[in-house]
Amino acid sequence: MVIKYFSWIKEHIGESEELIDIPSDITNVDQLINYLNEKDSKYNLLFEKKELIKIAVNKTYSSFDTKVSNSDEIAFFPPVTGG
Amino acid sequence: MVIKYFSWIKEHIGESEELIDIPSDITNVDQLINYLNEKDSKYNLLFEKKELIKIAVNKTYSSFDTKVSNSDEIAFFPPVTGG
Amino acid sequence: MIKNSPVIKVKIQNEDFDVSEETRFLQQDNTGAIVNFVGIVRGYDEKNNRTIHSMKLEHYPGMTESEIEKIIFESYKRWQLTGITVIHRVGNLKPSDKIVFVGVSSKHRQNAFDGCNFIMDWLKTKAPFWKVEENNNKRNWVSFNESDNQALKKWKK
Amino acid sequence: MIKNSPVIKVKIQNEDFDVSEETRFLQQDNTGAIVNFVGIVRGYDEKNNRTIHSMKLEHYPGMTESEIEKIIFESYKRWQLTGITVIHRVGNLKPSDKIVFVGVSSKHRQNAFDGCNFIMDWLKTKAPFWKVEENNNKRNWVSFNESDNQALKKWKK
Repeated sequence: MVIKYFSWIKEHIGESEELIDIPSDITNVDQLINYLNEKDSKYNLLFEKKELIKIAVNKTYSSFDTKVSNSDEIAFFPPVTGG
Repeated sequence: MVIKYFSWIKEHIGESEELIDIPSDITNVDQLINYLNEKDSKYNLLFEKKELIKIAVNKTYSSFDTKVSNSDEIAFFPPVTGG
Repeated sequence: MIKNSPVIKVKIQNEDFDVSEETRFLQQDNTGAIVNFVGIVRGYDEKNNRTIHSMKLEHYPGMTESEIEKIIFESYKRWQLTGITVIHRVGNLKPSDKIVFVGVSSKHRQNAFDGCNFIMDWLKTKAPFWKVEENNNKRNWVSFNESDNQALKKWKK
Repeated sequence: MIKNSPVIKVKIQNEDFDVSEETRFLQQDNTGAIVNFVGIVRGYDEKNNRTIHSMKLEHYPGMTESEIEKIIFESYKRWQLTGITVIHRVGNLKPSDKIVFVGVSSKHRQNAFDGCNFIMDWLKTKAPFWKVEENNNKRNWVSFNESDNQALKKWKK
């Protein structure tokens, strides 16, 4: 699985992109966040600011219950500020 | 008094501008139109299409009861179609 | 650094205008948004189902400028614009020619959209311009469009 | 002569753009109205009361383009536009730099005003771009403006 981070989330996590192998019992975004949160404290932010963070699965806006697998590209980012 | 005509009113009247001396008992636009209408049949249009014609006195939108005198510039034109 | 009075330009001319140049003119120190409207002469009159080869625009010198200035003043008061430009071409024009430019700038985007839209709607109903369409040897004075009066309703406060 | 499908351009780039050139691109045979929005980097952050020396924009390649295309498709269906262009700059920008261009063309003016305004409002809330303001040695990620969510309400059918 590719996980991408943008804006201040990227700076907090310390990388813009990671390759992670997730166990097969992780099947949606919510489970993925819990899994990362237990794995390393650098991911606590994703867990703590859950309601503020936008999620994309395969470059499409998604939600906590969107299905994910190891072949997907996930992105976490703050609300957008272009224009 | 200067009277100006624009668009199809100008073509109907046959001139874009006229200098006319009006009698002192003509004091508003409505009286002016009646006066012209009696003077020459070329002005009948102004009388017949009264409700369709826009009036300006001294380059400001005006109405039938706007006061006029020999020192004013009057204009008759159809609804505008710029833009 | 912050200018409080807007830059304003009103031109009635036969010459074409340059949209980039007009956009630059509207940009002030505190400008965050610019909205430009460009009107184009269309080569087909749908209402009367006929092709237009050329058109001629006439105006009422003096009154046209003063009516446009009234509209600009009203739009400035209502939307705190930082710049306002109205350029209207007159004389002979052909299909595809640009005919009118209305550009406004402001700090934030919605004021710029509304200010520009407001000016166009009022210009259409108040500024003394008249179009005559030419098609082979026929001349046809364009008639006022009632939908332009309807468009003004959205600006009732 | 009448084209039924609109011309469409979406660009994410560091380079500046030329408003005249983009206006010409939007003009089709049946175009009567073009509305352009140009966003400008402002040198002063009023919310936080500070001067901005420069800013940097990042985006999510692939997703940004696809979100913009969704907005464009929706605006085309709703207003029968004849042309739609979205250019958004990324990378380092300074105050007074142009940052975004949204231009649309249509037969009649109100569709062009509404289509352009609609695209800007949705771009502000959906297109993945993020701004970081730089002021001396401080970096400040710009936070989302709740008024941008409110702006979407006017597009409820």
